[in-house]
Amino acid sequence: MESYLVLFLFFLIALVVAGLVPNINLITNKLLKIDRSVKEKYEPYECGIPKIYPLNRRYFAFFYVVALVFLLFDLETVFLFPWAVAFRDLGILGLVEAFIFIAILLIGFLYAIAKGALKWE
Amino acid sequence: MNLNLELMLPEGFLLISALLMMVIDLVISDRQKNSFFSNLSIVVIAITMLLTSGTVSMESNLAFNGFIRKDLMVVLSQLLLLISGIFAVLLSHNYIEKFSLKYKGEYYYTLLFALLGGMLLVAANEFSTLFVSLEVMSISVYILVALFKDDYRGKEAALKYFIMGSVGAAILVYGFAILYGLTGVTTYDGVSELVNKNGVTLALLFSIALVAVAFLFKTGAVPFHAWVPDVYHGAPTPVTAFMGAVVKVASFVAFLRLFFPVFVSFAKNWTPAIELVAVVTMFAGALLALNQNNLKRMLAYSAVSHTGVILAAFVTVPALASFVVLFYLFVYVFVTLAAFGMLSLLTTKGLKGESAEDWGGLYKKSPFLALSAVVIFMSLAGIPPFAGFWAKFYLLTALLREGFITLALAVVLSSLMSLYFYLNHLSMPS
Amino acid sequence: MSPIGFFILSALLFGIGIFGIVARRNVISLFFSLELILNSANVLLVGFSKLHQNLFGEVFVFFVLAVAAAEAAVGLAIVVALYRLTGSVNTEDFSRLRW
Amino acid sequence: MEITLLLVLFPLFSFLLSGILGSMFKVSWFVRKSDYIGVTAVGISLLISYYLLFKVLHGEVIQENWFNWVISGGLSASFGGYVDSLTAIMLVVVTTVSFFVHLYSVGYMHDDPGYDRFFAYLGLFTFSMLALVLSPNFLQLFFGWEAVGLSSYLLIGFWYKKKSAANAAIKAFLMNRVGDFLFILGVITIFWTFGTLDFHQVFSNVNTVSAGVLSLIGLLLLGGAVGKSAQFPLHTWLPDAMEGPTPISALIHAATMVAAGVFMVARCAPIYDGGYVLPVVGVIGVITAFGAATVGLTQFDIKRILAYSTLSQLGYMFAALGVGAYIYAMFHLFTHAFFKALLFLGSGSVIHGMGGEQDVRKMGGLYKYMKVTAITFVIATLALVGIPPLAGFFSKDKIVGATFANEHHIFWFFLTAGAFLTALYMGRLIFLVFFGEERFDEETRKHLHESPWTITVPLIGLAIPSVFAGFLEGWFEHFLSTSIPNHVEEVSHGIELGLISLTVLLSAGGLFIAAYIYLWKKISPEKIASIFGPIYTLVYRKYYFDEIYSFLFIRGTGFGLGSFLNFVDRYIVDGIVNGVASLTRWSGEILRITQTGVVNTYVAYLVAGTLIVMIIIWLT
Repeated sequence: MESYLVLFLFFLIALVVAGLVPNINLITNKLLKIDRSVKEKYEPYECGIPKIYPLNRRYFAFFYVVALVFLLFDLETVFLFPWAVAFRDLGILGLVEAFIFIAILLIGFLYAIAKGALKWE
Repeated sequence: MNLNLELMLPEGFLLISALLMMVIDLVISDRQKNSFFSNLSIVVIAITMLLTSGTVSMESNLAFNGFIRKDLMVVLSQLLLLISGIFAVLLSHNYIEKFSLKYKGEYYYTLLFALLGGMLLVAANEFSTLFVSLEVMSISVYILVALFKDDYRGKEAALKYFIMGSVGAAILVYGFAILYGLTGVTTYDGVSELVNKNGVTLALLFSIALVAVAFLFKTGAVPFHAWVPDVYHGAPTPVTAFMGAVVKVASFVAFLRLFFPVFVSFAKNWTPAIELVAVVTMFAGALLALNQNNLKRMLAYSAVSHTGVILAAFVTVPALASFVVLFYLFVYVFVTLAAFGMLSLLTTKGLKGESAEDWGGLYKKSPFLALSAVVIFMSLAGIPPFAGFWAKFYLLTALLREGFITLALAVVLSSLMSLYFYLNHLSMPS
Repeated sequence: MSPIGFFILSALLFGIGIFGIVARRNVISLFFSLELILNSANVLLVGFSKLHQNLFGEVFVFFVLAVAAAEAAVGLAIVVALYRLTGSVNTEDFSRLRW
Repeated sequence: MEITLLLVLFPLFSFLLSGILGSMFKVSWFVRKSDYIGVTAVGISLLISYYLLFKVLHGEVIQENWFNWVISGGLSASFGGYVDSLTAIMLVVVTTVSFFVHLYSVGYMHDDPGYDRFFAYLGLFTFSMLALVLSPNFLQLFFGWEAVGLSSYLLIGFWYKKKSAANAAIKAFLMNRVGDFLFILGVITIFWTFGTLDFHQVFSNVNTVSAGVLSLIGLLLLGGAVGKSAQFPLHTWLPDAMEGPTPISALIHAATMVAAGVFMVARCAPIYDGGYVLPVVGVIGVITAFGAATVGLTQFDIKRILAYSTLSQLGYMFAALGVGAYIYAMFHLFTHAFFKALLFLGSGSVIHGMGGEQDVRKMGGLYKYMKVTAITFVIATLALVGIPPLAGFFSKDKIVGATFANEHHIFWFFLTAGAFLTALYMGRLIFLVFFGEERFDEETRKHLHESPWTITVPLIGLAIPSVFAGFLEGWFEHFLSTSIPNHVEEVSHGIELGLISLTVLLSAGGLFIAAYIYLWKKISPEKIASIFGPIYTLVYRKYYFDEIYSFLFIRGTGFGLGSFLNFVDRYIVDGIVNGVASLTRWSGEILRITQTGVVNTYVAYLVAGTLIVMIIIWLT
């Protein structure tokens, strides 16, 4: 197992670089930066086209909700895959467990619907 | 296949009733939700406590093919968790009445899920079980912290807690991955057996370090403590009480149960690190608390320094350590709940007792609160004859018996320092 | 086969993830980095699972994936809420609780 | 049920009852009735303690075990009652004074809103003091030690609305903590050396331990005693403690709690005889005795004068301990408890009559108005000054004689001078307060009256022992010799007589001079003050102790951020907590800056910490 040594060297180097370099950068930035923070700097386009509407306007949050719901339910199906593979060996017990799992998912699904997460308005 | 499902009765009941609460939440009208759900969850927790105390047994039993282990320590800590859960629910009720919360049902069953995660966490006997239950608890707590609407502080706290917590979890998984690589199994028993067979290797030390860091982070030890004050401060006070009690107890017990069965034979390798962290934590917490004007933050820092004190017990031999730590936690949990409960009581009474000035002549406003404040702070500071003293006393005697005299001195000194700011808050003239 | 490739890959992923978390100020990229770290652990698990010829590692990976999804959901929800409150996704703007 | 447990349970019962019913929940039928409970409970304890004294007189040594607090780790902490002659005497003193103070408080605190709270605290204090005195092992001693500290904190801060009271309370509590910190270090060291905390086992194994260790233990314990008994350099809290109600000053800060230090040292006599610490005790005692007496000369607040005289008398006791005359120290404690409590209660009666006025310059000629108070007060004064045949004469002369007999001539000189000063300031006090022309205004004179019987009866009750307690001396010495040693060389009667007459003459002279200045106004005190000029101001400012401390420590941060050892050192050596706090606040501020609210920084800490932990684990 000592062949892992190289792994840990990598790991340590990665940690050192990751943990310390950015801080050094930040500190040096804080110290050295010349503060010319004018309004334009924070515009989406620093030059040219002035923006038409404020970026932080009320936006359509529905997409986010759908994305979250999809993410969750999509990933939960990952648990059905191994069960499907080993279906015969697991037998009836596996079936029951799978259905319990589905039922729990179903409750979540009902919840999502009832909260109107999927109602397209 | 031996899944002793009857051992899992309490957890199963808690899970099912929480799920049912999800469904009920959809049909019930919003008006009576708060009181209904608070009463319901108290009943549920009470029944769970009954079932849990039903599983008490002197020898340790395995369930789910050894993925879950239940012995006396586990059951005791589970009961402790449930009791603190009840207190948290009681605190939450008034708080929610005062600051209107849109998602009442969600609040309560998320709290139950967090409890479930804690119960599984202390009972876990296998890596993935530990990880999943830890995450169940943590994610539920993130939600609880962020749940109140238009409450910026809560959201910011939740974000910080979330990011830090995920990093901690990732580090934990990485450590587990290396351990799995070393042994090829993931149950504590298998791992400890194989690890002891292979003896100490660099990879092993490495994984121990990673796992230890993850738990030190969860328990809020310096230098992994940075999230504690912000999150405790930002969260709604009942949630803070819940975190201070449940999350801390669960993490500490899981820490004990992972390190003492599995890594005890390499104690001489990891105790120095724990020792150092413990001492640093005690003093850093006390020093940071000195300048706090905000009582909630002050309590958070004092929680940090208490973590250090508890960690100090980890260097003693297993039996003693688990006894001392459990006793300390028993005392500490109730004092913490009382302290934060007092805060939320003040806030719900509109006295908004967070900043120290609000404490001037609290005696006039409500003598009972003032007296209990005296008792609580004295107990936190560990002044006899209050409970906190006896917890510290056990710890000190344990340390002395094992010959860690410097650690004992550190504990005494740090509690001496902490005394100062407790008294400062007590004696604010009106 | 030599598992060393897995290890190097996971170590690099881990390092990149940590770097991202420490260096980036945009919350969304913080989430990317979090996923990177978790997945570095996954890579390691899968590699060891292949090495040991048993499935514990891969099962663990399933759990890690599910948990990661849940975390991502909660985290995104928190960020959306914060964005609604402040109109910013910069961590430096979320530093009112301090000292 | 064990009799000793009964003895301590009654005050506890009174505390709980009046605390919960009266103070916390304000049960209507109970409020303002705590006095019955309190007085009865302490009365019963009084009877029990006399019964115990009686039993001990018949040569019994009562040892009872209440319950065991089992502790993992070879140490079983048992709580119990151990009564030998030393304990019996202390019990009698505590319960007697406490009883009279309870009775007195009925009249004195009558119009106070916190009436029930007051009696609750009194009960708590009596309970913890009795527990302390009865303790058969160091654990219970420490327990009682902390508990009396706590209740004294509560009682000094009784009028919590006064900022000065609150600050005085904190000051007292924290300075006590400094002492207690040393004390528990001592207890830990004892457990470390002997493996037990039980008095008998410790004292019987003393000769198996090297004198160096014993000296260390002695020093640490002495730290506790110095804190509790307000000896130099931790003395500054006692005068401030006079912010508390007067009965408290009488009970806690004159008679019982501050004597706990003396009691503890006497109890640990074997340890101190084994080590080299005794001279230190003596020096501390003498410094306090003389310095406090000089300060007492210059104060104007009646209670502060008495506070400084208490300091100086405690100094006498410590000096006696220092020369190894444990019994004489205890004897002085015994007599002093009575007449000093009497003095405080009398002053309380005066303040009561004057309507809260405490400045002696605004009094005078009170003899006409409050006869009983005046007479008892004068008796107590004579007793304190040591005019034969009153109590103080015997005890004090014994101490002075002992210092001479054991060839500590410097001690002897300063203590004799101290006796003279004592006479001077006490004479000044009584002549300013009770005699001479009246310096108070009309409307004060109108409501100026003798206090009710609940106040005067305790005065009379305490006056009797102040007069006669001295005659017990021979019996006392014989009685205590069963429990504690007394190392005093024999000196020829001629010398003894000479010494006694010298001290008596000095004391009488002091009184006479006081009368000469303050009664017959032959010399104006201002002139004397101007003659002594700078010295006077030095003394009047109490040797600038508070100023020095505040300078050292409020600006102490100027010395830069002390390392942690340095911090401990300061904490122990001169425990002015404000200063240390300001020191630590500084480092706290430094640490606080690291708490930037930005989460990335936190993760960076996490990573750095991970690296550190890894490297430590790697290296070990």
